[in-house]
Amino acid sequence: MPSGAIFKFHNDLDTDQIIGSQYLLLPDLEEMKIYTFESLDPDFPKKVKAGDYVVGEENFGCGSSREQAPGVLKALGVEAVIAKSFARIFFRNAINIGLPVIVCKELPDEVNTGDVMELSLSDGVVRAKGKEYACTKLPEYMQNILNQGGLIASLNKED
Amino acid sequence: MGMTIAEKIIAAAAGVDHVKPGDIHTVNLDRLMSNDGTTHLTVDMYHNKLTKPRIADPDKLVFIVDHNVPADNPKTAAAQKKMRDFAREHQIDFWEGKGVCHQIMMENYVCPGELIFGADSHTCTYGALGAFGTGVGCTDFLYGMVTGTSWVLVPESVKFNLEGKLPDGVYPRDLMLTIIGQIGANGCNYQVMEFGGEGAKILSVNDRMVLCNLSVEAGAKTGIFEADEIALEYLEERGRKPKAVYKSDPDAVYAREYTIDLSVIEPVIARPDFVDDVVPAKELCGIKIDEAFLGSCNNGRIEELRIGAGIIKGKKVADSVRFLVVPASLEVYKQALKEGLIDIFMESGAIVMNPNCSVCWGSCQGVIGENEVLISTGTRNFKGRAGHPSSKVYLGSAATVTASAITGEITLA
Amino acid sequence: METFTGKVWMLGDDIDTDIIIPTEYLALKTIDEMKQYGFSPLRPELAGQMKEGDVIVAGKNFGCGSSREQAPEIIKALGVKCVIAKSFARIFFRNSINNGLLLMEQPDLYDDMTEGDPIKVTVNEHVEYQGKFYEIASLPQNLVDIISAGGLVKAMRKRNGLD
Amino acid sequence: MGSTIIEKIIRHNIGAENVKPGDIVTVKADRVMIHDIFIPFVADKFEEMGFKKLWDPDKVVLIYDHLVPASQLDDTRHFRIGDAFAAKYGMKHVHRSDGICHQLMTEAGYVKPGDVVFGTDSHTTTYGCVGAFSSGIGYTEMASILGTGTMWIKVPETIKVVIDGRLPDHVMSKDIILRLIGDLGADGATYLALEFTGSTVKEMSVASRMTIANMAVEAGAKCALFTPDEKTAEYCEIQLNDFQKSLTGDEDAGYKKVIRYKAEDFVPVMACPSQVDKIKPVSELEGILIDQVFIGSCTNGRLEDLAAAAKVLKGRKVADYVKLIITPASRKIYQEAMEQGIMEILSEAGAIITHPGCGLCCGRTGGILSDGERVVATNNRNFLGRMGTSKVEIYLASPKTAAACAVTGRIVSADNEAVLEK
Repeated sequence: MPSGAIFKFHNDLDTDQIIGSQYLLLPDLEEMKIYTFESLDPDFPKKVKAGDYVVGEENFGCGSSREQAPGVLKALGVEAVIAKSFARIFFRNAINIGLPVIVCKELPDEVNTGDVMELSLSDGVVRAKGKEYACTKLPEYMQNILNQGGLIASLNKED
Repeated sequence: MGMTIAEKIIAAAAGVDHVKPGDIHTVNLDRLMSNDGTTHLTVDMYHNKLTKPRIADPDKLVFIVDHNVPADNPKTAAAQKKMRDFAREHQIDFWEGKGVCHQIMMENYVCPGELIFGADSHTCTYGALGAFGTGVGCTDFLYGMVTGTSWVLVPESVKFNLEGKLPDGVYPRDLMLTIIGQIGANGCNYQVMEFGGEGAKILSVNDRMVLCNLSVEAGAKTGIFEADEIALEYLEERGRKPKAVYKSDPDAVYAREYTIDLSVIEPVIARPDFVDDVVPAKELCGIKIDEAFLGSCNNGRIEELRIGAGIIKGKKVADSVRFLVVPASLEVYKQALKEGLIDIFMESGAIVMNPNCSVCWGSCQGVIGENEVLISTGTRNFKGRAGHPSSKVYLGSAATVTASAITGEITLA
Repeated sequence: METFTGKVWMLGDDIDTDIIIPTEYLALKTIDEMKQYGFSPLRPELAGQMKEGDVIVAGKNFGCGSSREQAPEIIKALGVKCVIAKSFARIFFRNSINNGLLLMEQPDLYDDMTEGDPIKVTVNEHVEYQGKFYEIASLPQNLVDIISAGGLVKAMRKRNGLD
Repeated sequence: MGSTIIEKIIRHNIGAENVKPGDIVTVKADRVMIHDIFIPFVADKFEEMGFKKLWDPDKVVLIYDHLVPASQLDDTRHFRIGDAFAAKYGMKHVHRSDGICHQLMTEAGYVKPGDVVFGTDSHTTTYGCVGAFSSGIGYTEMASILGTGTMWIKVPETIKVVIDGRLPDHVMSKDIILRLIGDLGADGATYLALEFTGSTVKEMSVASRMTIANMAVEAGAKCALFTPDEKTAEYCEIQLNDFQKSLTGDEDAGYKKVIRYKAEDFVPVMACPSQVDKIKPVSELEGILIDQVFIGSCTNGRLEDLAAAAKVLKGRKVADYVKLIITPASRKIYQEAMEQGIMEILSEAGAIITHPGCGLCCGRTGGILSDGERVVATNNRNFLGRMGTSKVEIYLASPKTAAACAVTGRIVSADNEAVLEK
């Protein structure tokens, strides 16, 4: 995967910060995505480009099960989300919609917004600032869903 | 080797004799619930993304409009209409404006031993009746709706042995916030919080709902109690029978065990902006508030309305405060009407709204403005959760919230 | 008497103030933030097309409905120099005077006009369109006083010795 | 020559022997009302005008009702500005969640028969139900009154509406005013006063008169007036003084027009999308499918309206996939409805009961709809986009008709027992 810019976020980054409640009933993700991270960085939707990365700390995506949270990140072209640990529902939702979520213990402490990184999903490695960081491999079942582009894609293949 | 309640429910749903943490199984789902937070996306995916759109079993599905009721703008109304039309077309049970989804599920559907997926993170509430309820996104929900099944990573269980009794003026909400404060927002990430011990046996179904409902705030996949006589009595009153009553085996394996002495728990408050930033309530007395909220699927039942009414009877809400009282369901509202509680709140100057999620989820009703402060019995206090990004939300018990509404600042009942 | 020409926008009968500015935008902080939503229920694109010095010609009962004063303020903020209608609703008429938005009652002009044409207006006397003159009803003296003071606010400031 | 009620009120207010239509006079305000949406604008203009104090703080009433409870981020700014203004200028009458402004102004005793009252809301005409001259104005006008206590007005001509006889029992006063607006047209009473009299009016409760006075503005009227009687005295909890007793239209007064109706001729009607004067009998609209019913507003959110709805809904349920939203007009009404068991009946039927306030009527929240949806509502306006997008169809009706529609999920008249029983 080509390199992309990093947008760094803090510990326990809850899904209300990713997309606020009052936008959830908009008709689709295209209309919602312009409000991504509004409470933390209102310009994020303008700054982020396809291929960029979101990096979190512990417990990224905690709180509400709103699938619009990984949804808007994917709609904005975010390549993958890397964090020390993920909240369960966000992690599962991201995989279900085909947005790679990578557990990597060391990277978050070494990088900040604006740095550049490169992710190679196949060999489970992240490269940034001249260093390589090992990523925890996904359970094979989940990797399978991700490779097929998400749960629905895999369902359609089964049909 | 023995299994916990959660493992037994998953094993039954997977049609196998035994499961252990870390396994991944395909399971049959007993029920699926979706509300107006995401169903419009599910319906769109159903029509636009599936090669073969179909519904495995409409009788397993429940659609509930509870988040933005009554609707606050045309786009909300359009999303709800899409959901309503889909339910009508496929003959799916449909509730609108009758209350918060989890309260309606507990009052009308959940049975011990069931495996239930809900497109809402507080689906973990159903553990109060010995069921395995967990929150999923709308893609998971769609997969479950179409196939009737899903994949599950078997979670480890963490045992919370509750001993003794809560002192007067201390409520299950104080207990659960204290636990979350100690173990942290991802203390039980991917794990099940199983509540047991002598102290658990005397808790009512309402108390158990308060604990299980907040288990997701500690990252848990779900919270669960054994379905004992108290649970079965609650079920009988509603003409329902359990699917299966499971007990954890004596030799079941737990990732960790905690023993909690209920008698030392004191009133606590979770400070903005994190649910696990919990301090004794007395440390925050005096903080000015603009709004107080008594409601939500965590703390909006008849028990909490009785506590609030008892405190505010004969008193007035402070002029500087908007005190929002929102019964968790129409059934709770009718009971509160009979007991004269609604009249007490009306007389005190409170704002009594129709049963729904209200300001707990921060949209459509009771939204707070720039730099305003809310004390709430809702489930979350994240940054901007109740409105403006600069606003602050404190989480406290029904007693603390009501006492604060009277004085206009954080006050202990 | 002041004279000017302006391009005309046509609106029909009973244009109520909910159409001029829907309720949901009333709580916006300033008129400038609101004006883009002017006439949105009826002609969403209209506000964006209006230019400084344009004129609105309308049918009967223009401005009926709610007493929201944002209605005349928005029309003025969109650059409209004056509104000529067969008749005006009472509160709108009064609010317009108070904000210095010129209104003129003229029963026939609307039926002869087509949108986009220019017209020549001589304040408080007549309107000229394609060579034909249309009489304008003159305003009572107390209203002329408020308009000449530049609206009620300025009239009050003068009364309180501020201007 | 005799005088109309409005002439009597104005001449008493300015202390003149007599006044005639067309005169421009300056009246003193006995009371003024500002609500939450406009208080920020009133406050700005008041201070921009350079006033340092209110002419009489006791005569100013501030009521929060359009934005209660708040539904958008910026709403509570209006409450904070209102509270600050009231504190700064020593105002005592502030109602923060007690109900709709036009219900509270008479219910809470601020307006008495013969008073001259202005409010920053077009439906201020409502207080004519107790024989007060009350009219809606803009916020700049209000700011100047707050400083001077006075306002110039042109004495209006009057149309006299005489209604005699007994109303059929499924017809409410809402059907009368809708019919009148249909006959007069949306601008039929512009710049005019409407005087209501006749045996039917005498029999009416003050609440029913309030519905009529409330919607007079929808025909363009400057004000509506009812002669104060013993019902008014009881409602206002006062003894009528001589001046108040004198407020009848003299036989030989100069009326622009007199309109007569026989009460028996009235039938349940509806105002059809999207003009208030587009009136049709309910019988001609039966069968039209609807998505929602709204019972509330300062037009029809009172106790007798909730009771009428409860009578239809007793022992019945709201139709599937249809929402019935009920918003009582005031806290006092909500409590009285509880005492009379009305709230039990309404909640049993499955109604969504919200807190007293403007609710859906003002179009901010409270049940907004989207393209293609239809609503039967008991409020006073069905303009384009008033309750959602411009493709939402709003039918205005009486509470009894609205309740019947909620049971069947389609337009139906309340006396159509056959359909209601099914």
